[in-house]
Amino acid sequence: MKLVAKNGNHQEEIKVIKRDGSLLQVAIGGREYTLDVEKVEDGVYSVIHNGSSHNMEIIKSEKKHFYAVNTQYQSFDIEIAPAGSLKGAGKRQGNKSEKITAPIPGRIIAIKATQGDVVKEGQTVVVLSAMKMENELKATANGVISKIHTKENDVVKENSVLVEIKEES
Amino acid sequence: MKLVAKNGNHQEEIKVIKRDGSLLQVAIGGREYTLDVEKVEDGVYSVIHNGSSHNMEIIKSEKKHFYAVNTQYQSFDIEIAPAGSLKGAGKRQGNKSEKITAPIPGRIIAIKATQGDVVKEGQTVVVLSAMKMENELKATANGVISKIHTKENDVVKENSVLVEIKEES
Amino acid sequence: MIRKILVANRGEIAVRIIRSCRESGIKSVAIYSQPDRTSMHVRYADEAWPVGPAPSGQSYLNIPKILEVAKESGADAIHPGYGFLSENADFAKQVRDAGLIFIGPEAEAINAMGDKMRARELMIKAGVPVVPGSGKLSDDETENLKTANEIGFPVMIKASAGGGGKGMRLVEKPEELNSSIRRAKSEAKNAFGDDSVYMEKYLKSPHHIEVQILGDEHGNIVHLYERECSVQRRHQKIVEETPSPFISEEIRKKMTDRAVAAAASVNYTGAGTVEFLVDADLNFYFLEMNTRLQVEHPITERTTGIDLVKAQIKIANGEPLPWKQEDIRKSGHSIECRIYAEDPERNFMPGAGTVLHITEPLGLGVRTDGYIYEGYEITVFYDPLISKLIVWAQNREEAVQRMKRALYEYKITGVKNNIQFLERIMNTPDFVQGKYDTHFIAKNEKSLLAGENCNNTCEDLAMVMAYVEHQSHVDKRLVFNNAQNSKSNWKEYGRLHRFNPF
Amino acid sequence: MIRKILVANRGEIAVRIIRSCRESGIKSVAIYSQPDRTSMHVRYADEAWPVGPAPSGQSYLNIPKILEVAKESGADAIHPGYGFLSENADFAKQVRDAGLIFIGPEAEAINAMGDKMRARELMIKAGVPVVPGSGKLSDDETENLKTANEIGFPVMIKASAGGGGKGMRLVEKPEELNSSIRRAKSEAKNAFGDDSVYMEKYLKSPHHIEVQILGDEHGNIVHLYERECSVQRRHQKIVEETPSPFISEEIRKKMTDRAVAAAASVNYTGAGTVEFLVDADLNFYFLEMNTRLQVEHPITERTTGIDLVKAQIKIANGEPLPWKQEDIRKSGHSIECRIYAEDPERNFMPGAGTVLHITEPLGLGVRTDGYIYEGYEITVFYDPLISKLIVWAQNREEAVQRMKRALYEYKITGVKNNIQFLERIMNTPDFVQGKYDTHFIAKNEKSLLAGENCNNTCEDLAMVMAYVEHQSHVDKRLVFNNAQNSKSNWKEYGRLHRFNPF
Repeated sequence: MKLVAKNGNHQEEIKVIKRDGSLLQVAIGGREYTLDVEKVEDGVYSVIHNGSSHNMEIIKSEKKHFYAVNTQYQSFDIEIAPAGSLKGAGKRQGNKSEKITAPIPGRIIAIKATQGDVVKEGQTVVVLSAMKMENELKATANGVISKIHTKENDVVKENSVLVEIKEES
Repeated sequence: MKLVAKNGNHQEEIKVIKRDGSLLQVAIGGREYTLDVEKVEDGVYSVIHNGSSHNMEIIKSEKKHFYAVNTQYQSFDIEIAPAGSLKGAGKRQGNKSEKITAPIPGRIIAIKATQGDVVKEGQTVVVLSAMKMENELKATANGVISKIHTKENDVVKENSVLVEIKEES
Repeated sequence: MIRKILVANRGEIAVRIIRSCRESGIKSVAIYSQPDRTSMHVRYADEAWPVGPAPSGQSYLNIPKILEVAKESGADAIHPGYGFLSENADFAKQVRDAGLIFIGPEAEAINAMGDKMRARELMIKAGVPVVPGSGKLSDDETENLKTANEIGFPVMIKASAGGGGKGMRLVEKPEELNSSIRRAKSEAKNAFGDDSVYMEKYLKSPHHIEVQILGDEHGNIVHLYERECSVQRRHQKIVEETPSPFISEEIRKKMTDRAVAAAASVNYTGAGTVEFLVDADLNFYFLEMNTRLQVEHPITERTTGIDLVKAQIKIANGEPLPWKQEDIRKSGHSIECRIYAEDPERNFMPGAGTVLHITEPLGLGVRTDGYIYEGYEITVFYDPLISKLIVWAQNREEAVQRMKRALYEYKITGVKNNIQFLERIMNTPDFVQGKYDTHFIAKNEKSLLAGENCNNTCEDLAMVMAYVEHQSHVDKRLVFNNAQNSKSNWKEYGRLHRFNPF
Repeated sequence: MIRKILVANRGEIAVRIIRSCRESGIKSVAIYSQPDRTSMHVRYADEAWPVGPAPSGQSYLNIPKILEVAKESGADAIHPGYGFLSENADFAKQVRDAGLIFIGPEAEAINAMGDKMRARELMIKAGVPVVPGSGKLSDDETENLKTANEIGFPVMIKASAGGGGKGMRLVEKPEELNSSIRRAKSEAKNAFGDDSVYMEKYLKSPHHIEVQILGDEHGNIVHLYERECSVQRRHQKIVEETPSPFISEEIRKKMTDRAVAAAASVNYTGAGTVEFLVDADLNFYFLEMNTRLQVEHPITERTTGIDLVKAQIKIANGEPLPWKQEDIRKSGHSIECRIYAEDPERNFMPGAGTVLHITEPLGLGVRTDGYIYEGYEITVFYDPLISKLIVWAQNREEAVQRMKRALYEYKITGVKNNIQFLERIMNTPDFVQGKYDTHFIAKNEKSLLAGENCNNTCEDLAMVMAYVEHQSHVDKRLVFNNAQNSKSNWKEYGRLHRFNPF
């Protein structure tokens, strides 16, 4: 099974050419790299490429097949998936339902819309009190509020769906 | 099987009376303790006893059944052994053979005694070069050099026996 | 003489206070709520006592229980830290009524300054300039709107009992006024148990600059210069520095002088902070006085060399200040970055989770005050502040460079945090040049939220290594062992040295 | 202008140098021997290049290979750190001949001071007092004995090319003289590739006090005050402090003045240290000049605020010193403790092994310069220095208290180390009172090696917890799970808050 790595919309096929001790020869998108790889701790690698020293931390994400890759200057969210599984990605549109979920557990302070309201992307729909702060949860797309699953003063768990928005087509 | 804990010559029998959540009730040498125990990392415990907070690190030693216990102020070397196995401990004497071993790998710079020499405890017998330092290895008892297993310029491994001393009786 | 201090707080400030206790030969008593049993302040203190379940109201704000623990543990003093009960005059009074030393000012001073409206009146009397504003707002929506129109929009709604940005609301349009007042009241009620709010003119392009004060019980009050705190998000400071790159020496003199006058007007004892708003023309206005230790106190400690917690303890012991104003010198430049468990890309939403891995920045000119450790679980119950990173250097330029270096070294994984966001602040021209006001983050939002430019190679390597980690379970060629498992230099040693004796 | 520096070193000093490079916007190139592939300096630098196998002679002392890497990586300067090639005049020359900048003094200055005997002669000319002593010792045992008798026992044998206590031997009795000379020669040969040794009178009750020097290429030389380095074991410093609690202001003036004269006599450029022995009557004698950065340089950085590595780089760039002598002020008190992987109870035998767990001391007034991390394997190939712990406080008393606090926080497990030994030094009355000379450790050996007094409870708890860990595999009642595994405050949250909304 061919695998590709995806960083957002950018995806590349990866092939291992050779492994010899700490030296790993790989090809990504036709570009070949010879890397000197040492694992220094669980999930932490020291990678030297043409003299350049990279310290890389790779953490399995909660999302399946996703990895957070932290380099010294940047963070990436990389998905490893079988080639060809990506068809239709980035194509979703119309009649789709977007969900506003609680990013952390907390208490609902305010719901600033009612069912049927037209909302714009970025507009505050729910105010959630958590960690001593009031957090504004915003519409993730332009659309119409199709369902509200919570009410003021509810204590909600992480990831629970609070509001659904039917996207404008 | 009854077990005892030993700190040097001091040994005590330990009995678990009760465990309830994080609370552990134990008796050691007739003294009873109720401890609030939380494991905070592998081998690291937070123990609260009558309000006193102890942070304790417990590391399995290379010696079987020995544990290094580090508290905030002190280090202990504790052995856990079956009760009764200690008979004769502290009694060794006479005609016993003491060994001088290499505490770290290195190169032998000098052997300052020959077979048959009488040596005193604390007298330097071997000089070992390691980690850019010359390290003096001393006689661990008064006695006579019974055997020398190494020579100058030998590269020796950790724990290898370098010299044997027959203790004075 | 204080011999044992109960620290009525948690997190980094509890650890920081216990450090100074330890250096002073004073025993420390930690208190903890149920989920904080394994928190660092519990492990670090000499003693630790439970005070209740997770919600602050039943633990860190539970006055009877805290006093009970103080008695049981034999503590002779209580340090409240910041937040929680630190500006609760009733607590200060109850502590003293119980025969204990409260490490902080008298209840009257807390009350006078804690009631922001009363404080405004006091300041006017003491000759300290204040921002045009209202008295306590009623529920009369029409009247509120009238007041706001008189002051002129935009206005700020503030909790009279407030602090730390809680219960604060900026209102730009008349139609948002009354709903904002309701929200501010609700937030104030939650945070402080008091829903009094008032209104102030919102200054355009303001700087938030504050002056550190120390007062003893013998009538001596000194200042320890100012802190520039204008880099804020959600009305909360995230970067502070001293000296301020904005004010002139002349304004510094005037401002510190007025700050001492403000403290003197309430016979202030202990450590406190007089906050000012400074407009683009260097006019300054009293904002509020915080009658406690400030989160950002370490930058003042670094430039003046004075341990503020030790100073608090000595003052509480009744000792006179060991310095006169002219003995207090500052040198160099210090910057603090607050490290929060939050997601800058999601409007600084606070986060929680288990800390997998930390690398602390170390080396010259760097201090961190934190409390998390690997395996520690940051809970959802309390403030998301993880730690404070403080640097010092001979001048501002070097301090910014050092902060960049320290942030580069600082790695926390397992919880979302704002370290990379702070790095981008340090790279923002307005900040580098010291030309910023409280609108800095809004003004630079785009570049602050954008990722670094990535060349092909760095993205390729990230993809490759994610692939390596993913496939290491199925492809033997991609198994890399930790150094300590695979390597045995004990064995190698003999071989190498037989050929190459040293 | 220097843009990329190759750091020809390893361990803490390589990391420390790279930190200042990073703060200066200068790219860094690490070099590494085979077992150092995963060492911190390799991971922290911008680039990393292998230079050979474990033995220093083939890697960190391998001049052709290092120059080759410098060329290949495009470095324009080389910083040698301390030890290894830092005082190798030939290396300095070859670096410059290759068209690169050597961050250090001219080869002639290194030569003049590196040859301890020649240095003695120079100092006499420059009016700097020296200890009575010999020229280079031959293999003529009779003559050596005669020389020693003339100087008077005890005498010190020293490597002419020496430093850091290596190749040094104290000889108290005539019959030990020639074997000690042989041993010193062998050690000198190993460490420096040069077996020249000489003899000096051994001063009774001496203090080891040194003066930090900076010189530029424009003839300016300044001092940065002194460091007291008398706490030594095996002739190696383990605790240093500044200012010295021993010397008077008058002697400080004379000594720093003579140190500047010593440096001027060899037209010194860069950072250097003039070491003096000071006897009980405050007579001081030139001991040697180290023509490089010193291990203990951070305490000077802390009291003067000057980053010595950045100063070195600027000097190497040809810039004039930005300060005159009168601009260089010191404030407060700074102490350094060297953390070694060694066993104080076994005559400070160096150790090695895998680092299981580290807790770094943090908070106010604390700096650590180290290079190990959890999982790192300390190898047997190099110096056992793990890190340096530096504290600063307003005065000596507070600095000692702070050092005790920091040592209390510092935990390294997996390798034997001297942290508890250092804690006992901080508790020793002679040290606390600042009344100590180089015999301090020998004089206080008993109390320094004795464990703390242990009450019943602490021993009981240690035994109980060892038992708990031991039996946790067979007795279910003794299984304790890590907090993060057993606890889910996500779940608990809902339950708690339903009853106690906040």
